[in-house]
Amino acid sequence: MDISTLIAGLLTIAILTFLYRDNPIYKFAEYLLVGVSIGYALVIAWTSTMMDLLFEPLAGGKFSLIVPLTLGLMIFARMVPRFSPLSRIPLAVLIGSGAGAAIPAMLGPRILTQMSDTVGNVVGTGAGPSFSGIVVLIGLLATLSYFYFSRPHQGALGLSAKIGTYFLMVFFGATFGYTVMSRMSVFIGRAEFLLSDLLGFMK
Amino acid sequence: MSRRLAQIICAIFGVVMFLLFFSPHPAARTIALTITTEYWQVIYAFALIVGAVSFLRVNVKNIQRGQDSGYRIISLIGLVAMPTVAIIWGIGANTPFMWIFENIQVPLQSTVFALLAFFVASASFRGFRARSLPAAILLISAVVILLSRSWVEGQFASGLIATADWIRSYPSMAARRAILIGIGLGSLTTSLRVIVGIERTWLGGGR
Amino acid sequence: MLETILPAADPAWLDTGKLPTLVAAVIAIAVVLYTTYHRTSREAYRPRPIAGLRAVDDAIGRATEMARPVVFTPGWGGDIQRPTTIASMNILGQVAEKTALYDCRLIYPTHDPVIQSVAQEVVRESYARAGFADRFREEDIRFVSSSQFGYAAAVEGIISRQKPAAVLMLGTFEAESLIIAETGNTVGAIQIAGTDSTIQLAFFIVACDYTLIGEELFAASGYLSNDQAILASVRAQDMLKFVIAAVLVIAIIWALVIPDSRWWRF
Amino acid sequence: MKLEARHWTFVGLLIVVVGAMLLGVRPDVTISDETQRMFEYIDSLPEGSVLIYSFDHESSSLPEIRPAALALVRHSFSKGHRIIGVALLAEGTGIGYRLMEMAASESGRQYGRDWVYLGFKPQYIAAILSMGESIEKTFPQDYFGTPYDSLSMLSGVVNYQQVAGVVSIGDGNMAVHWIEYGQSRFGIRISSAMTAAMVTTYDPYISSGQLHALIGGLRGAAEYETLLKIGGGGQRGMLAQASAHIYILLLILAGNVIYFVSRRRRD
Repeated sequence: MDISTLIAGLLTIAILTFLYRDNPIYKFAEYLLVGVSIGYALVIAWTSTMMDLLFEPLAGGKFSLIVPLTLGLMIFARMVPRFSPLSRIPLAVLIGSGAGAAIPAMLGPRILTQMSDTVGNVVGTGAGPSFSGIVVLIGLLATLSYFYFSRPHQGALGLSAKIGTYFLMVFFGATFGYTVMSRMSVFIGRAEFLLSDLLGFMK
Repeated sequence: MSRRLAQIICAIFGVVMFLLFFSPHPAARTIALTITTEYWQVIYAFALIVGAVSFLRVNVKNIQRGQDSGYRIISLIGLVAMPTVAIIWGIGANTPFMWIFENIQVPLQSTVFALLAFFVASASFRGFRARSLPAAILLISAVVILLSRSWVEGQFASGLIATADWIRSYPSMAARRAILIGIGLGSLTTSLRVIVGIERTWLGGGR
Repeated sequence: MLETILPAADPAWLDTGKLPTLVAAVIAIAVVLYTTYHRTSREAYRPRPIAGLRAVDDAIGRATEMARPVVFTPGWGGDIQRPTTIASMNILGQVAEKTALYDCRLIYPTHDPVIQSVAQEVVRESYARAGFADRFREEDIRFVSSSQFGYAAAVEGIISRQKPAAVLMLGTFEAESLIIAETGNTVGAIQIAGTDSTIQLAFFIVACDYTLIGEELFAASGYLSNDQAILASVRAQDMLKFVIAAVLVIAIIWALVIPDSRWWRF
Repeated sequence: MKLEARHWTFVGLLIVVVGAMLLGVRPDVTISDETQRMFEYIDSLPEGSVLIYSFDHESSSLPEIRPAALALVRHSFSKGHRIIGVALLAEGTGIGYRLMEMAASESGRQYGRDWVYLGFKPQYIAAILSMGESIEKTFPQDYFGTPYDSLSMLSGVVNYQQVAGVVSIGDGNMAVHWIEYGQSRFGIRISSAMTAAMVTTYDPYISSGQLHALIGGLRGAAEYETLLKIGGGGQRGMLAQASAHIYILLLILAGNVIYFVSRRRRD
């Protein structure tokens, strides 16, 4: 076994000790991970964004990049209290463009496509409404009524919202079931590393 | 003053990005791509430096006060080591940078992720109790799906898998769809409030 | 790199394929602006109560009594461009005002330095509004790590060492959701979650005391602040839901009667 | 040392998983249609076809998708495909290289002639689009700094037109970007190996044919290994995976029994 595997193995065990409770070994691993991961992110941001995207093309004569450069430098203003209001400008660019992009993105794939698909589910191949499609329609309308805020959930709305919660619970249960599979696989992968690479069992 | 200016810039970028969505024209697409790739990425890269500096400051201050000094020094060593080895030896294959990444960062991260398997176990034991009808429905749905993905063979298995697939494709999907529509509406109104300037929490100015 | 990808583009100014989205956007924007600026009745709009929200006040009160902090996390999945993050920021402002008032410590770990900048401003301002600017601790609004599990490990550490009485998880979450929620549970914190991440909702429902599902998170900021402008958008959302349901039913009947119809395929 | 109920659930899981792995039993797995389809797709590509393997994942999901990725790359090498490795998420870069290097040395494939590794490119959407115009312009050099035109395998490979397909090894939405930009703009065939949690998200793309084939998680890897008639991490993990599911089911059952018994006592 080489030194790399030994270190990786010890660090793996250090994190697992958290399962008993918080302790100095875990704390060591946690602080190490935090430091290394910020360092890694800095290096990647430097090489892939600062150099590849900004400084090299800028040096190559793409002067339009002065705009993002200026916005970036304004973010630095946060570090000096006197100038910190300047940092609101790049934040405004991020938040404004994010909001503007979100409106059509939410309406298109989120809402309109979902509506079309629901019609498709019900109509199916054209031979009358399909049973599963009607389940989808009822589920969708009932769950939407659960999200109706303007009136208290009483009477007809109450009933419909209640049916909506049942559909929600079916969804949460199903997602939980599927996701458990993934989570177990990750642990199995780590267990395999410990058992075969580190301890040399199961070749 | 800077708040007013920020508000105006926010509104302009909001309206422009909204309109650009509808245009396939090369000029429109260039602007949209420039904003999302160049502006967003560059601002984030600079912000990361600000974040790292604030992390550094807080830690140095706490080390001076003697709070968790040993641990904080480890963090700082990690933080400084990565850029240092990257500058000296580069970041390609078989460099110390890649070695630290592969043998320190990757095992640590994957193991934190792997903790989830255990937390799934404790949450299943504690949280899945059929206290009420909705809770019972949640439970049954999860059990059907889990069983269908476990080791069952034969006639029973194919029926179970078919049931699980039906649940996933119809009732469960209907609820997910409604959630997505709700989120879509919530995001839509929030974005609109941001653009027209009713929503100013982000400026720190209250409303 | 951008230049190389442009020749394939269509030189028209309007993508006709996106017309339905444009029409829908115009309708939606009109409804929202109408409810916001033209409130017909003098009475304030009073929406139905949401269980998880009353719990927020109780949780802060409990934390104050026990002299333990409140941990608020926006999750690892979001960035400031996401409307969810803005909604979460709004709730943060309300929560911070209360923690300032009760002199209860508020810890806000984030993975994103931009979110950190905004959150610091929001919390600082809330403390000032509550009249306790001196109680604001900038270093409690901290950037911990941009890596997903570096972030998760750090939040786990904060929760198990500071033993908060309440953990608020409001924002966009990915796999770290259950790591945070289970750790919060071991220290006995009241846990209130709210997210737009549909997959993580399942874990929150199982592990937390209260969960705001999707749209409820967006409504929450209006509820907490009782701000009529935000509540107006909640009402607009309800009206739009009604429109969506109506269009859906009409489209289905239409498509069943006239099987060749295609207008509902957006 | 004080153990609480949750600690016992942890110990149980540890025993179940480690025990199952040490048993070394590799049960037969029923092959799902989706894995069969992926296998047939790779198997049907003629010798010498150029494939792009794109490592679009973060390091934390490595344990889950590595077996699937390895099985696919091994299959491709055994069929004599020529492989271009790239990474669109920075964390996948080193991981992808190690994996391909390992599979290549097993099957005696030579770097530069049978496979190349071009490394990481940021701004994935722009990268996907730009490779559609020119791979050389997107990656002027490989991972080691060797110029594109001096790698013999790449002579004649200009853009997606000379490439049979893209296999995205992912844990998130990256395959969606490959579909929305690579497939719909340039018509390149996209398939993917991904984490089990992501599979359902891709159902609509599979049914519309925009995603040609996929394999999901450890289970998908085990099925693929069975089809390939080789051993691997997928098969080794299968008994543990199934036992873990049963264990979770038992925990849910136990929790409910305790709950109902204690409720009855209270009444």
